[in-house]
Amino acid sequence: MDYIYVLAVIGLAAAFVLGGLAVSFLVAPHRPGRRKNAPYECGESTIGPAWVQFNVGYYLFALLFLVFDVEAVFLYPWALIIREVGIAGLIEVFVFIGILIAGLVYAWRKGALEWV
Amino acid sequence: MTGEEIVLAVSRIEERAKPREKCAMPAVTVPVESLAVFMRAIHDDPALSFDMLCTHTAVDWLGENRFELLYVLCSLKHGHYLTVSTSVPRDKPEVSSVSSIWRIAEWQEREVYDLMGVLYSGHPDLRRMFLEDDWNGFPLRKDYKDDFMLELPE
Amino acid sequence: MTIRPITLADRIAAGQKVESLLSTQEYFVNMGPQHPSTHGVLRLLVRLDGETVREVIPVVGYVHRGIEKMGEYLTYRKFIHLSDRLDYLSAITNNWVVAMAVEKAAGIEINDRIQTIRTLCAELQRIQSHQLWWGVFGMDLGAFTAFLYGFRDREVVTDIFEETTGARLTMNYIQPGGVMFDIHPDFVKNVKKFLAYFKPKLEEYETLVSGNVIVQARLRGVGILSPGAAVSIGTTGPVLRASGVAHDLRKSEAYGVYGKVQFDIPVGVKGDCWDRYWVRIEEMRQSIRIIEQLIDSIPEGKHMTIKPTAKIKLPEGLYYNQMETARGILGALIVSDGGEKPYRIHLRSPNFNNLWSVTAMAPGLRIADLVAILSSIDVVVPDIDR
Amino acid sequence: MGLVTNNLPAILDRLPGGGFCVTSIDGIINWSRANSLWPLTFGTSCCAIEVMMAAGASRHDLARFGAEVARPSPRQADLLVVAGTVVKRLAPRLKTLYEQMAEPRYVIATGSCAISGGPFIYNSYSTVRGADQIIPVDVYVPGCPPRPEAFLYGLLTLQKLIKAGESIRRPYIRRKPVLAALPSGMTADQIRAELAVLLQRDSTVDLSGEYAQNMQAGGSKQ
Repeated sequence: MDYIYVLAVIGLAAAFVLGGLAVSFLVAPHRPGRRKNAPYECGESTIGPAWVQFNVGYYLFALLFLVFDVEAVFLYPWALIIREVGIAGLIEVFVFIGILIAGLVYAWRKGALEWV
Repeated sequence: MTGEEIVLAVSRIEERAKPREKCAMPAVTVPVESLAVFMRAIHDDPALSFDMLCTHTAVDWLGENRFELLYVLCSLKHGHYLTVSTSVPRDKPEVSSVSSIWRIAEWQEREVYDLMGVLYSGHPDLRRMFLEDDWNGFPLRKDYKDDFMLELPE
Repeated sequence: MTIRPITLADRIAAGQKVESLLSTQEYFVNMGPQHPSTHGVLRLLVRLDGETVREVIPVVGYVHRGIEKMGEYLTYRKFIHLSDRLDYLSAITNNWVVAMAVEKAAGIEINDRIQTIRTLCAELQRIQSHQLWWGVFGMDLGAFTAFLYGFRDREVVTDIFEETTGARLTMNYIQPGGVMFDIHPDFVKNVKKFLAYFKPKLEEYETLVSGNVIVQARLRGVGILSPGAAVSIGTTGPVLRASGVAHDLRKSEAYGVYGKVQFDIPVGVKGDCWDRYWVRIEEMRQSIRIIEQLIDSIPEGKHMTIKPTAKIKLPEGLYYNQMETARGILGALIVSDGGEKPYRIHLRSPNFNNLWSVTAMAPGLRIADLVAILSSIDVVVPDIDR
Repeated sequence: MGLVTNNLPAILDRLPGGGFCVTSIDGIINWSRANSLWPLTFGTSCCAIEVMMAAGASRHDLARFGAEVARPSPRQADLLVVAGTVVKRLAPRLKTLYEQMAEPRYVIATGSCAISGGPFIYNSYSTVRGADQIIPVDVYVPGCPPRPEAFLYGLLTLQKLIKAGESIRRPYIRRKPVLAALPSGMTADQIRAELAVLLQRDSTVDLSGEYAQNMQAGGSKQ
């Protein structure tokens, strides 16, 4: 029954975003050009390809961030029903977080976080 | 050391060095071929130890058909100054680079090449400093013609 | 053996070599002419490996107007007007360098009043220039409020200059033979009011930015310039003194009335960004000390010893005069053929040498450190390009 | 212009009272553009300090006119302030920057270097004489460097130009509110005749008039 509020929030958010885009599409002038679409690099033309192999550290950092971001998403529904699940739920969440912390310590020990 | 002592000490190092006339500070003229050796000597000599190249520029004597290259040297240790001047013919302006002795000479020589057209042998990265690479002519020469330049109406 | 000059494209091609499939490839990024942290149109071609700077190639010339060529067509008085536009943050000291070179060459003698006024204005200009540097330094490190603090106090000094010289930025105040106008009647009162106002503000700068742990972390140990490299690259002013070389023309040559005042030269220890920051803050204090000793004893006398319309002719010869501006030693080398206009005039620019110390300091650091280094060198681009 | 603003005027003008709708739409669009001009941080020499920084600081505050957000990238800037000398080497870069700005873009040329080459007109082999040789300029702010108040006045003039001069009927044309607009129907020889009269009158200094009596009577009072 109370899904209406969730839908309302989603609808408002979508309206706000798409509305902004729609106004600018309808009203703003649109004249693409060769030089205008060129990548901006302080007024200069770019040198060499940007599609190069770079250090693997960036990828590992992104991976770790993704893991903890998803973990945070799982905590939200738990926070809603915290009264019903009581202490058992609390311990369960700590186990869940503990496993992820173990993963972080492993990555830290292996040196994934050492910046180049 | 005072000006005269410096000029004397320097002329001992390079016998063909004669003082440059009409100059407010101690100055010495050195022939082109012995410039690099002379500069290395006065840089390493503990009594002189010119460890800083204040500035390097070129003067275009159109009448005498020569470029005069000026090196204003300063010694931070002793606090004295010396201007070394050498001349290169206008049609073949080549001189050996001193960028191995003073690191800043690399860029000041690039500026003089860019604006005056003097070539430096042994220069690690000789290219134009201020103007575009395809600029023809060297603007600071007295006989530089450019129809873009406006003359001040007298 | 013919010497063949190369072009920028050759220089870039040399930098784009790929060792092996596994190695990380380096790529070029333009911190180009229009960049918030280059204080003007200076282009740094940076060769990057991921985030680490491998090499910096400064490309200058985006505001090269050919002032030295124009100098050959202007009389000495007119050239003073152009010397403002070189390093516009220390315009009065630029005028002073050219004016003093002409006076020494032409034998024009200057009375004490003019010397004192010139020294006072030069020190006020140093404070004004360091205030702007401090504000922009904070803005480059991300603290925008420092910019507002710095400019709030800078406006007070600008008002004092505006009363006396008539202009806010490019004053054209010091002419060969004296100063354009006498100082404003309540110049002394305003300067005293400014000193009383600015001293607590300087302590506020310390607590606001210097004490901040993030600023300390970003500056300490970053961009170390050894004394040997500093001298070899010809850096002067706060950059040289921060590397531990106590070379200050105000002490060694004692021009103006610097001989009569007591002040000491702040000298850094390690030559990193923090020392360059600390040296400039300390220089502001020393400038306040100099002004305090001079402000009450401005001697009486004329403010211009020669007629403003007198023709100035320099005897034939080569003259070189240099002076300590807020950014380093500015030198004016004049070759005269006896006429009213210089045969050749060359300006030794402090920023030109200070800029190239970036190539010595930057390799191995990250892009954010490169911005901190560039800001700690306090570069003004028209002074490089002339 | 956008999908709607391209063909809206054609539809509305046929309807009764449609013209009023178009002008009110103009009013809204121009009001929103004029009061939120985001300048691009583009300063080459001395004007950059005076016009961009001093005007942006707290004393001559640009924020009062909605222009204090100085964006570093042209993608997010509306206003290109050419503050300082434009040199031959910078010209193509300036053109690129101008092209890369989002469409309703305005240009203010501050300082005599950007207007006409300023002190570097004569004997300079690399100074471009005026930014308008490279990009179209809307407002010129004279001065060397102009005072921050002068730049603020230039900004207000630009805002007036946007509010008065732009309309979705002529999307890419801005009508400059020329103050001394010539009366319509004036022919060239009328102008020539009037000019001849003015030149003739200015070429003689008439001291016999009341200016002379005033001098003998009271002496120079001022």
